[in-house]
Amino acid sequence: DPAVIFDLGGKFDKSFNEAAFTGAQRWAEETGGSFAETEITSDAQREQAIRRFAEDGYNPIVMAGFSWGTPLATVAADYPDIKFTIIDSVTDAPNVRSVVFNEHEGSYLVGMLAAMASEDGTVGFIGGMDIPLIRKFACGYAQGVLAVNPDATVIANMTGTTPAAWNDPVKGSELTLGQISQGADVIYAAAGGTGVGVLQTAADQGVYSIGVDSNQNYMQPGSVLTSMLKRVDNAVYDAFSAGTDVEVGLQVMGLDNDGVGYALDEYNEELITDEMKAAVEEATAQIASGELMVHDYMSDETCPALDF
Amino acid sequence: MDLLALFDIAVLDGTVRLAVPLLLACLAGLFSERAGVFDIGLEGKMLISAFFAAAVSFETGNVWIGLFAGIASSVVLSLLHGLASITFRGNQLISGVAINFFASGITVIAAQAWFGQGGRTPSLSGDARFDPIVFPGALTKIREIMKADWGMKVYSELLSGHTIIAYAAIFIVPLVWWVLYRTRFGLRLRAVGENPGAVDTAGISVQRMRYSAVIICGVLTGIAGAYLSTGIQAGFVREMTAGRGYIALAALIFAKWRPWYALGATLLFGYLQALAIRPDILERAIGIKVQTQVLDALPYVLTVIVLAGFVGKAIPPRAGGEAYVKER
Amino acid sequence: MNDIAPAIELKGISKAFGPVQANKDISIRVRPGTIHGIIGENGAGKSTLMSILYGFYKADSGEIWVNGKQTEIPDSEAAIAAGIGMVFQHFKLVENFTVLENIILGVEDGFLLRPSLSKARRELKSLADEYGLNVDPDAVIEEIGVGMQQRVEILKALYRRANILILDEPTGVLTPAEADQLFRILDRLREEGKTIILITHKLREIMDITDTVSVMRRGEMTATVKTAETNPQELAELMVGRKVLLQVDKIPAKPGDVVLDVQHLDVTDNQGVHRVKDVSFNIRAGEILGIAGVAGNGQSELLEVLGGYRKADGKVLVNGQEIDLSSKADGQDRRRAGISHVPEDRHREGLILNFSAWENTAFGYHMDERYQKNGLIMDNAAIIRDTAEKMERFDVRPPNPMLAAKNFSGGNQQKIVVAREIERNPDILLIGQPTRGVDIGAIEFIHKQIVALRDQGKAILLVSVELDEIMSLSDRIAVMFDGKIMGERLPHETDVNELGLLMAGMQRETA
Amino acid sequence: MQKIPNWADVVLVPLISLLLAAIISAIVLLIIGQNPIEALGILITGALGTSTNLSYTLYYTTNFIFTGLAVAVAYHARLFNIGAEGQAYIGGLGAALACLYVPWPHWTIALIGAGATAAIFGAAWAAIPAYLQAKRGSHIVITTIMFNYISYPLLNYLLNGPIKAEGMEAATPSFASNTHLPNLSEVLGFFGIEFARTGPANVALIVALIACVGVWALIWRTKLGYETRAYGESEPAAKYAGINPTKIIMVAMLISGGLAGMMAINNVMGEAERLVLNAVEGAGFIGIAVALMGRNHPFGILLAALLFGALYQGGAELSAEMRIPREMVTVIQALVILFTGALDNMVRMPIEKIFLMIRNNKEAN
Ligand SMILES: Nc1ncnc2c1ncn2[C@@H]1O[C@H](COP(=O)(O)OP(=O)(O)OP(=O)(O)O)[C@@H](O)[C@H]1O
Ligand SMILES: Nc1ncnc2c1ncn2[C@@H]1O[C@H](COP(=O)(O)OP(=O)(O)OP(=O)(O)O)[C@@H](O)[C@H]1O
Ligand SMILES: [Mg+2]
Ligand SMILES: [Mg+2]
Repeated sequence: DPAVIFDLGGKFDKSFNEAAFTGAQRWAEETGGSFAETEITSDAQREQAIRRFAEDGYNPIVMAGFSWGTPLATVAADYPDIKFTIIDSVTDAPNVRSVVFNEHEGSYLVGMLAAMASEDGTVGFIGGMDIPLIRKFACGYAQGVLAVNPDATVIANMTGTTPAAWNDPVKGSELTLGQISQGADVIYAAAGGTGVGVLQTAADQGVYSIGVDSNQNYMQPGSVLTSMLKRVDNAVYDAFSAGTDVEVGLQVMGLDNDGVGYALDEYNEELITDEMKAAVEEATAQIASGELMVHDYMSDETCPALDF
Repeated sequence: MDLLALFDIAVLDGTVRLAVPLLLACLAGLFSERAGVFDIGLEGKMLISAFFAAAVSFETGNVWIGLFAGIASSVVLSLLHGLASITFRGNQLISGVAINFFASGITVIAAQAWFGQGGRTPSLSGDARFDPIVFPGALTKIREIMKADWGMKVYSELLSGHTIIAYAAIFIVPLVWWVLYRTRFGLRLRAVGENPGAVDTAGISVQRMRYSAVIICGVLTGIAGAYLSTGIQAGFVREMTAGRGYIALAALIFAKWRPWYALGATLLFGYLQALAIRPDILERAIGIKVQTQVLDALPYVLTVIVLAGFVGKAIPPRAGGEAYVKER
Repeated sequence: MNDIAPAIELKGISKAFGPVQANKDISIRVRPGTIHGIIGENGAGKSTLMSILYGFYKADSGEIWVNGKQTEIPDSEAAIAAGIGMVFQHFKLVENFTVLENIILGVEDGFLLRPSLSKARRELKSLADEYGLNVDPDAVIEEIGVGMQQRVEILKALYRRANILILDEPTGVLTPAEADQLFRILDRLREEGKTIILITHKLREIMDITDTVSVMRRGEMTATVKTAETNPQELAELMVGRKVLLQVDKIPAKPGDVVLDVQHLDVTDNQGVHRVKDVSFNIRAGEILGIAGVAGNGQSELLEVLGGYRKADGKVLVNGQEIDLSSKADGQDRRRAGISHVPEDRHREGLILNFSAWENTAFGYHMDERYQKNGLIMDNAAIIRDTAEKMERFDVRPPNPMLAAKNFSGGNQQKIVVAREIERNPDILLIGQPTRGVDIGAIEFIHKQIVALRDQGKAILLVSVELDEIMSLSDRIAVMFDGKIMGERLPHETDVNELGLLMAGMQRETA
Repeated sequence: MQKIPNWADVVLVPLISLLLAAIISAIVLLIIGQNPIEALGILITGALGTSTNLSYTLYYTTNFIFTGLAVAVAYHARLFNIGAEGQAYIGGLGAALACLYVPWPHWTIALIGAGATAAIFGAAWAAIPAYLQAKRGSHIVITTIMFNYISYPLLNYLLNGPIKAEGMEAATPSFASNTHLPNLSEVLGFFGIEFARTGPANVALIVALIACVGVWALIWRTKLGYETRAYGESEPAAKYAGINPTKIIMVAMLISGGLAGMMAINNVMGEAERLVLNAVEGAGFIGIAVALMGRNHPFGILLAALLFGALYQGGAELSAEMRIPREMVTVIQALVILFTGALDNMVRMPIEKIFLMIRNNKEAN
């Protein structure tokens, strides 16, 4: 049987881990198979969690989150017969598949949508904890905004510097109000549970918000402009489906293979005009073909469009 | 440099919103500690109330019932604290730590068992939530307020548009002051925190006084928690109190266990927190761009500076932290 | 006389604190309108018995009859309702409240304070007029002297309409003048028909004012006698179970060189109050200088300066060497200079109540060579041995070095402190209130030790509010008032009256 | 005389309290539809069942010993150090800098050198609150809370920038292998004892045990410890005895911060072998509970740390095996803290009565 291990945020984090869980469940529903799962409570438990499943014979074992990179690198060699999939990090081993996402590309698209939806040319970004990954989101987003409107202002805030920043909707609300009073009328939240407060306050104040990771359009219908999708669910689903034959090596999930994207559904169809759609589709094609390069913050830890 | 920017209406407005839960929790702690029962469990009580207020509001569709449930849950934890520290003369600090752990865990478990949404409640809407009270003629949307003139800004943003709990909190400070210093109950309460022996020999039950104080503490933290999940938010998220109980405790010591000072201390904390989410204003005021990390540390650094420079020694209620034992 | 019901009758009261039997089958009758004394050694169970009567403790068995009716007194509320008031040995006042607030606490008239306060203010005035109990109703307790505080306690009881008043060691902290005044008040109360139970260690007080007296020993009531039919010597023997010397007997001093020379000492405390004003005196080897004075007139500060934990201006010479009076000096420096110090308040300063006796014996001398092993580690075994010896020599009961200080009776606690300081063989002994709250057996013993130390040629500075003690121990007497030394007298050339006047800030001529 | 024999106080009362905590936990489990008996089994085997599991238990125990001792040392001077969390975090920074930038020849030297650096960093972080308490009277509870909150952004800044390794994570590079501490299997292997090769427990456990003995000796055998306890019991008495309050406050807090900082030997040097964000993971706060439950005595702290280590590890297995939300562990911990630490008299009082009855009966006969 396959197994999935979630990161510290827990499987119900309304975004990243939850997406992994959704993918695993979809697989279970479709195939009738069963899978094992576990949540950890401490960094020290990572190695143990992997080993526990490996010893119990689960295969493949999928782990969600970049922090698994280091422990997996030590453990993988001990279990050459087991296939591992790691999401969001690259581990170089003959029995590991590394799945990374081009979040900057997806964020670029929602950035474009934000710029087009904005009336005043000021948009906001609210990140959770200040870590490189979230800066990657912010940087891609800012590039997308400026691509549509070079004069636009992007206000970026991080909620905090501890894991508590993922679960502080009150501060999320305050940041949202702060950004609105600086003129922002579209706000992208990449902040886990804190985002709940952002989406809520944006709806209360009659401005747009953008969700992240999973499709969060339903959370405040008519107010969430779109959601930046990071199809972790697909990555898990694919790994589970492939079973022990899972292809090892690096797999980049980008716009070209539906790894990232933006959400369009009944909740926001009236918000996204055809022009917006067209512009975004065009950019998608350009990015997929390599014609348009979105700068990845992680590549050199700088961002041409935004200061941190 | 534009120091006036520091008094931006939006920041002041945020100050009010952020100070309200701190103030309520701080006054809650004031009752308890003035009666001689130290309480580091404010955080946990706020959290459990935030959960039950949101959960029951959602189920009943009536935020007042939710508020009541939140208060009830917080009072239950208060009574537990009372049982441990008053009846069984246990260590008050340990009891408080336990309550914080308990609330942190049980809210998620209960939310998961109840709603299956990963330790949070569904979003609240309509009557399941405290709506802002809008003054006549006041604007409600920040984007409109921004365009209005100064007077309108103050009226619409700062004065209008808060929830009923926030307005009530304004009256609570004089009320607490009055209860503490002008009523029989207050006299006895203060006495029991200073010298329970005096209260006991005056024919008043020390236990009853302390239990009443602890219950009031539960009610006020309950309101504070409910304010978070049903007032400024529309639902419960795990750990959503995010350390506010500890900050309230710091404010209480800062305020030297006095009600008006508590208002000042919590407003200061609220202000610093509100300012910390506006790097743009800080930049305007001091001319330097400040990083997230600096912003994050700012309220705490300033608190230490204020504490070291201006506040001096705070003398806690003399019998605080100790159980009352007649027969040593 | 048996036809009037006793105001208080206790029948077979027993009370144990865990394994300690504090009261054993105690019965007692107190006639209305009389003053009934209770005496007994430290730890005899006096306070326990009275606390039971006041509903503060609950008896394990026995009955309480008030005015001929059996009365349940489960708590102090019931005691107050039965007309009983009590002034505890350690006052039960809220320190940062005003007098008025303390008085109405528990008997407020309604939910609002204001009316209660103004009513109490009025009533207080009439009580003050009636009994001569003047206090400033708006003074904060921690800012008034103990004598005043005690008045507040009495007023508290009277305000609650107490007919039966219990006073537990009321004069332990009072000056003679204050004590006299208290007794005048008690007299007046007796005339009014009130019943008073008085616990004290001072036989003079018993003889002066009580009508009957009961003696307690080891939890039992050993005798009840009419005061008129007994004498101090008999009472002392009943109490202690052996003959007690009520008079200190000492040979005349043979003073040597000046050991302690204090010149122009000035102390200003943290609040900026000028506590000690230009004080100069000296003490010679083999001499006891007694400082008399009402508590709070600068004696405590004087001791603290000489003890090394309060800074001062002026000059102090010890054996001709000037010592540091700045805040840099500490108690360690003083001990090295040969000064030992028995502080006035053994609970606050002299002892760490939660430390065992042996740890308390090292207290202040924990740096001593002989308490160290290889300079790093404290030699606990050596300290314990030393403590056991001291306890033996000073007859500390129980002689158990491992017992926590809080578990010793007041007298024995004091012996532990005195033993620690005297056995150090200092050049100078500072000793404040050496026998406060201590029973006569222990007083006799401590006085002997002080005199013996003098006879070894040490200089002793004795500070006491007990005039008797000052008179009988001192070779010279200085009186402090308002931070100044009002004058010096020789004990055989003065009397209690003159000293009393000096303590009140008056000279005999001007009086 | 004591009311109950020592063994009853030390063994019987805690055991009954634990039992009560277990019963309430079982009720919670029943309510959420889980089998408490099974859960208890998993909890115990999860904590102690295999040597790997035991290794995890001991790893957490080590953390809690350090923070517990830290809180306790300060508490003996009646200073309530809530800042062990931040001090341990800054200690981690010290250990990381020492390991990254000093070419240690051998792990033993690294253990001493980097361990000392960690202690110094932790102590330095405690020094400012201590100074403010001693000189300005600023309440140490607030200042240490504040210093926790200041340590997080500081480390976040450093780990996102100046000392960040390449890659996704906000973490330092891994330390050179010369600084890697042997784990417990190597240590025990030296004595011929087999132990899990993979668990995180490492020589830091031995350092922690030494620290226990050291703190015990410090508090109950040295002049400094004596002065600290005396000051903690009574400030006026301490002044009378010539004990300098400023010195005691400073020294007690420096030692406290140093002990908290030394936790880095375990989690940073011993386990992660690099510094990651949020490396302390609340151990500083658990240290408060551990110290208070251990009655501020190193031996009690050792036992309490073991208990919490076992709960932490067993609880992790519990949530993995039974699909119980991992917050259940937090609830169980809370109940254990509550019953053994705060409601202990609820158990003790009836037991005292029973013993008194027995005694009286004996005397009557
Ligand atoms: N609160 C208490 N807890 C435990 N034991 C107590 C307590 N109070 C008194 N005892 C015990 O009861 C005995 C009697 O104490 P009590 O206070 O009645 O003595 P006392 O006669 O008032 O002494 P003193 O003259 O020192 O005031 C003591 O020796 C002590 O052993
Ligand atoms: N925990 C205890 N166990 C046993 N006896 C105790 C305990 N605490 C106090 N006592 C005893 O109770 C008695 C009364 O205590 P109290 O507080 O009245 O002090 P005291 O001995 O009267 O001293 P002082 O008169 O100097 O204040 C004393 O004999 C004291 O030793
Ligand atoms: Mg007594
Ligand atoms: Mg006494």
